[in-house]
Amino acid sequence: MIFDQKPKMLFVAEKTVHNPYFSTLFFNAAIDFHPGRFIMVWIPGMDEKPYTISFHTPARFGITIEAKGRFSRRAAALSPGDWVGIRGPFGNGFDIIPSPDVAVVAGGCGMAPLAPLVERLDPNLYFVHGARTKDFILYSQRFAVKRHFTTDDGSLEHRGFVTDLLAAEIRRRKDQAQPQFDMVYACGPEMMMHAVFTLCQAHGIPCQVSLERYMRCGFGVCGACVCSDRVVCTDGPVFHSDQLQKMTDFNRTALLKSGQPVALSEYVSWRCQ
Amino acid sequence: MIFDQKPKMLFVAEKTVHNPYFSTLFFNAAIDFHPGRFIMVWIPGMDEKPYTISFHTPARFGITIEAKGRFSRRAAALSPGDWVGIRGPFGNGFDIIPSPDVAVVAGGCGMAPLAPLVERLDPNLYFVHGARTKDFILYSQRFAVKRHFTTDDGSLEHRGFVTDLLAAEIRRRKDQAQPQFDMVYACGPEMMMHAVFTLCQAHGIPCQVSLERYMRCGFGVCGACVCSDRVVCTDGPVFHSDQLQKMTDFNRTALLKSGQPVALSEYVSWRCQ
Amino acid sequence: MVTFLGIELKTPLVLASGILGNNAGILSRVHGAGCGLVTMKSIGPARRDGHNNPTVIDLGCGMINAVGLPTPGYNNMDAEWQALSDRDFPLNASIYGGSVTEFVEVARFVSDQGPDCIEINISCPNSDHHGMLFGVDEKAAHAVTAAVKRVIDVPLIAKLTPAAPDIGRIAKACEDAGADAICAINTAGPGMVIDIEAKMPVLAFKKGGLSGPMIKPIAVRCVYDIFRAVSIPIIGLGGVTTGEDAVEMLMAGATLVGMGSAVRYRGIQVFDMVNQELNDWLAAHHTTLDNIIGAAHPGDSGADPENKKQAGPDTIPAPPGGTP
Amino acid sequence: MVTFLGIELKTPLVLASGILGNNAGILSRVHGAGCGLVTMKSIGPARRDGHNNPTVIDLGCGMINAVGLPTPGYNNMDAEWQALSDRDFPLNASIYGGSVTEFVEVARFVSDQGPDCIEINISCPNSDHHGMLFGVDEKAAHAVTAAVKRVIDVPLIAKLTPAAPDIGRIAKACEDAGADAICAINTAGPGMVIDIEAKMPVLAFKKGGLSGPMIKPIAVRCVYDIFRAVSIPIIGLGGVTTGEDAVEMLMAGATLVGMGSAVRYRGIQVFDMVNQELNDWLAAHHTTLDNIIGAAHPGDSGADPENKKQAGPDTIPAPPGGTP
Ligand SMILES: Cc1cc2nc3c(=O)[nH]c(=O)nc-3n(C[C@H](O)[C@H](O)[C@H](O)COP(=O)(O)OP(=O)(O)OC[C@H]3O[C@@H](n4cnc5c(N)ncnc54)[C@H](O)[C@@H]3O)c2cc1C
Ligand SMILES: Cc1cc2nc3c(=O)[nH]c(=O)nc-3n(C[C@H](O)[C@H](O)[C@H](O)COP(=O)(O)OP(=O)(O)OC[C@H]3O[C@@H](n4cnc5c(N)ncnc54)[C@H](O)[C@@H]3O)c2cc1C
Ligand SMILES: Cc1cc2nc3c(=O)[nH]c(=O)nc-3n(C[C@H](O)[C@H](O)[C@H](O)COP(=O)(O)O)c2cc1C
Ligand SMILES: Cc1cc2nc3c(=O)[nH]c(=O)nc-3n(C[C@H](O)[C@H](O)[C@H](O)COP(=O)(O)O)c2cc1C
Ligand code: FES
Ligand code: FES
Repeated sequence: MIFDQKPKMLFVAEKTVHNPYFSTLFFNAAIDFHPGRFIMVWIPGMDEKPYTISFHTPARFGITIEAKGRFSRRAAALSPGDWVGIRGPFGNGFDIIPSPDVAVVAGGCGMAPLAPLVERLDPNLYFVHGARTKDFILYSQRFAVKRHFTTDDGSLEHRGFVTDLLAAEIRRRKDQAQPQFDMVYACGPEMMMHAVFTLCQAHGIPCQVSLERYMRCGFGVCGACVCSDRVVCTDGPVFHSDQLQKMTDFNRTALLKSGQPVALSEYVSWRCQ
Repeated sequence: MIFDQKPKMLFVAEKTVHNPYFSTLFFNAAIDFHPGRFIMVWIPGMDEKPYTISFHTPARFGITIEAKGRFSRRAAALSPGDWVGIRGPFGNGFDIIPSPDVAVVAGGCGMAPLAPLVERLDPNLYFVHGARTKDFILYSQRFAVKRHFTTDDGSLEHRGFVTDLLAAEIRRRKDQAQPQFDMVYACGPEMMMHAVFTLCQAHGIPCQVSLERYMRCGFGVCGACVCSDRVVCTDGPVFHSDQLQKMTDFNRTALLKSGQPVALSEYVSWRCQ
Repeated sequence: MVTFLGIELKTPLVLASGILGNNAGILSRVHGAGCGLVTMKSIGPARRDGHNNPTVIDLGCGMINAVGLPTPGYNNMDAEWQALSDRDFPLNASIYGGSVTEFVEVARFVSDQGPDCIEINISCPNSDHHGMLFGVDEKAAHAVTAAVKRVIDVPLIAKLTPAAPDIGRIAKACEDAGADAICAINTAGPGMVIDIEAKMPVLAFKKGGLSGPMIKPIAVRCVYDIFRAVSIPIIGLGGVTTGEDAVEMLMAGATLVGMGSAVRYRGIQVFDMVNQELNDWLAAHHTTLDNIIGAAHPGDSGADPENKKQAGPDTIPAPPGGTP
Repeated sequence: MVTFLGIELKTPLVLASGILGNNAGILSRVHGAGCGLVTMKSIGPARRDGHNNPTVIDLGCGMINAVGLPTPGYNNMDAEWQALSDRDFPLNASIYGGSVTEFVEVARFVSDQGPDCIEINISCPNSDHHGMLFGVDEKAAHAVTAAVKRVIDVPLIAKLTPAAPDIGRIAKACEDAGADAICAINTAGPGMVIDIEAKMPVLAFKKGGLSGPMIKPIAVRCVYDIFRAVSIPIIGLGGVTTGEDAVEMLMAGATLVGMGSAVRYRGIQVFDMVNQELNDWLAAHHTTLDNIIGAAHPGDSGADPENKKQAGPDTIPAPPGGTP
């Protein structure tokens, strides 16, 4: 069992290289899991960063890393037998609504926290996944449920945004007088999540999104991760639309490592494109 | 529930003045009791000393104090409503042998730890209580079982030592081919306990006695209470004859507050005369 | 309601600097959760990222941190100052510098932003004196306090480190230099935690300051010493997580009680909880906050007892029958 | 078997001074329970009762004590010296004094009693210097070490206090003055625990030193600093209770590992237990004690790496499959 106190060193038990951009590292240890929760991953001598738990069984869990920056490239290059320090899990995770009328909207590696959620939701959910190109699609074999794809370049299924498909499906349900979504779950670039949020708000549909901010402690003390009056590591990372509504920093402001608040665009795309 | 960490302030719930020498203070609190265990009693601004638990029910316990020195006079003078700090319980306590063939030998206020023991032993036990005079007899109404008295001045029953009666009873059992004692329990002045120990050894009877040494921590760290290689607060205060046999300091040496080892006679009679 | 340096506070509780206080929104929320005075994360002279992670690690009975004083820099937070100017809660602005000149520069600017008081974090290394902490040296503590006092319009709180060989003397030096209150303590130690599998200190900065329950005895001792050395009020801080801990701090001599790490153990609502527990305790003991301040001191304690509200030996009746 | 200052020890574990070590019987028993080197309770120049109780209080994650250096006085323990002269275990005699003269007086006598080594407890107040601890001042630490070294025939260990502003420099001063080893740390703090019902500090002496698990991060940091400052071996002490704690101390730079408060938490048998756990860990990691000493230090660490046995970066293989 790993804990949210000092890191526990675990070796990479297995590694799946999904494609040149995404890899999953597996660890053989029990962890108190709920979809959406995350761990802090320490590469001794380098740094420590938060990663969502993207796979979970009683004695094993995995994290999926998009190799993009200094740390994530090094993490993604780890091999079975290599050691990292892990503490966690942290955060709240998603509220699971037992209804067939839910949607899951994943952008890029925003798929990571959503994948174990999908596995716990009703199999009749509506599931969209957006990616830059078909090469960025994660977990192509993972799900028993149908997944709709959108790509920036049209290399797989719909060319355009995830919100295009979500909006169409919401409209279809309305038009055909079918039950509307009870909940929409989204993770991906904050701009995308904001678009999902705005769309849902317009139709009176509740949604939950998983936010990202620079993190230090992971347990609600240091304040590095604040977003308006919310503490992303403990109040989140998953937020309901009724909270998002009051969070003026959502899709607008984030703190740099120095604590300086900057426009989200300047804060850049940390995890997902 | 009181604990062996920092003192818990409790008020004296009730007080029994047995006679000018002995008083019992009762406290309404649960404590993890076994006959022979003791607590540390703190009078804020004054000092803290060990006292045996002499009465116990699930929500109440009592200590019996012989008013003799600065601290014990002050403690014995406390009234219901007065506050003291208590931590504990500490120590091992007596091994209870479920046999009618056991003896209990109390000297003076050595009765305190033995009284709750007697209440848990077979009612057919052999029970001797020695005191200076009949005025020093403790708990005159307490026991359903027969108690034999010895007094220094003959003011009650036998004039002489507890060991006189114990020796006679051991001899009687031998002579009449009755079962010999399976265990002798003793508490009182160390010289008396040593006499009991010697007598028992001579007849091959095991015994248990409760020792007293100057104490600080109560939990086996400070070393104030060592007696040969035994730590009285944690290995004891109750010791079996097979251990006593190896403890050359028994009835010979004790450490003063300074840690200086002195002859037991110099160490004086702390608790019992 | 408590009045502290002329500021009306709804509770005697203070948010410690460096805990959450990174934006106006969270400061307001902490105030809403029962905290009388909220303190901003210490603001320095120029943008600084602080150390790489790991920077904050929980150890069970407390935590260790080496965040490394990250700061946007005082002149790089216009939007924040703007947001705070509309606030409806009392604000304590914590500042630091590496030299007296830097302290003065930051203090002057920050004072103009209208906080209710300014706290100088003199637990940081003093570049004028070979990196020794300002807070371990009486002369340095006096110099920085006096210099800052000269350029600000709001009350000044000096925040001390338990690393001082005699914290009472440091406090006295600050008082003499014009400090209006003392805040004690900053983190203790420093300490180090080595991961034996990684064969490496866990914190990227290797060493870090200790906070939380395990430092409470050190904090209580410091507050006790300071109370005897000065007559200005004290914010007692370090390891407090319950109402009983708050009572202990008050009895040691604190006028207000700060909390930081407690947020880890009981959430942001710890302020409401501790406030409730404190009030319950006071009610059960038929006493008041003012009456217990410094109550653990024998006889005449502080340097100037007239200036302090202190319990006489008989003002606290015996505790109620609840406990035994 | 470990060799330390020429003394053969059956395990690398040391009994801390002031823990149990009040007579030959218990010292022998602790040795029998797996302790390589047993230390006597610090012996002073003249009989001293120490403070009234409460003197030692457990706080859950450690303890606080103000025993007050009770001692029979070195020349008042003939029977004890007699009993110890027949011993079959290595003995460390801890001594203290209030001045250099007193230290020398005690040391000279104690050295004649034939301990295997002498530890000077320089964490006590120095009457020559206004009560400041010997151990916080480089000059005082040097003076007392040099003076004691001159009058004793056995190796000299200097025991340091974490209250030193820069413990590495104190250690270096002791090394320069002839100390053969360093022991670190004495208790941390001081701290204070107030009972809020009694409105009083719990310890009769009010303040006390902290020991046990909660001070381990401070002890590890001190040992780490000392390892970089000196080339004599270090007894690492403070908060160790498990084999993993011992490994942490060794990696910080300790050659031997001391335990005191651990006896409270796991009994006298803690020495055998920790020794077993340490050996199991070493075996599982296919390494040796010598290889892990100082292993947490990057590259070239100590002042004189030649004199130290230190793990190269590759000597410790990845931990075994047990953990994950
Ligand atoms: C709750 C949570 C869960 C996460 N889960 C995952 C996950 O499952 N998979 C995953 O791949 N990632 C995840 N991340 C993101 C992850 O923690 C890293 O941020 C990511 O891997 C990039 O790190 P890096 O060091 O490689 O990139 P960096 O080198 O740090 O840079 C990546 C981008 O972020 C920018 N950046 C870096 N540091 C800062 C800074 N201090 N301030 C502003 N911008 C900065 C860079 O400019 C760059 O564009 C998660 C983050 C959070 C908060
Ligand atoms: C495990 C244990 C259980 C106990 N249970 C009880 C109990 O149930 N009831 C009870 O009445 N007592 C009990 N005692 C004894 C009790 O702790 C006190 O020692 C006793 O009450 C006397 O304390 P005092 O301060 O009143 O006496 P003191 O004023 O301390 O003196 C009593 C006698 O002890 C001598 N003395 C005092 N201090 C020292 C010292 N440092 N070194 C040597 N001699 C000294 C004095 O000279 C005097 O003759 C127990 C002790 C132990 C260790
Ligand atoms: C993560 C963290 C960051 C901190 N940052 C600061 C800071 O910037 N300025 C400061 O004066 N104190 C800082 N401190 C110290 C706290 O304000 C406080 O003095 C200390 O943590 C003791 O209080 P506590 O035990 O209630 O946490 C920080 C503490 C922690 C745990
Ligand atoms: C009750 C007690 C008494 C102590 N007495 C002494 C002493 O006489 N001399 C000394 O050098 N250290 C003394 N110490 C300090 C210990 O030797 C040790 O340095 C400290 O407790 C830290 O180790 P630990 O955490 O393993 O207990 C004492 C500690 C305790 C708890
Ligand atoms: S990461 Fe520290 S509060 Fe969220
Ligand atoms: S009283 Fe401390 S060891 Fe027994």
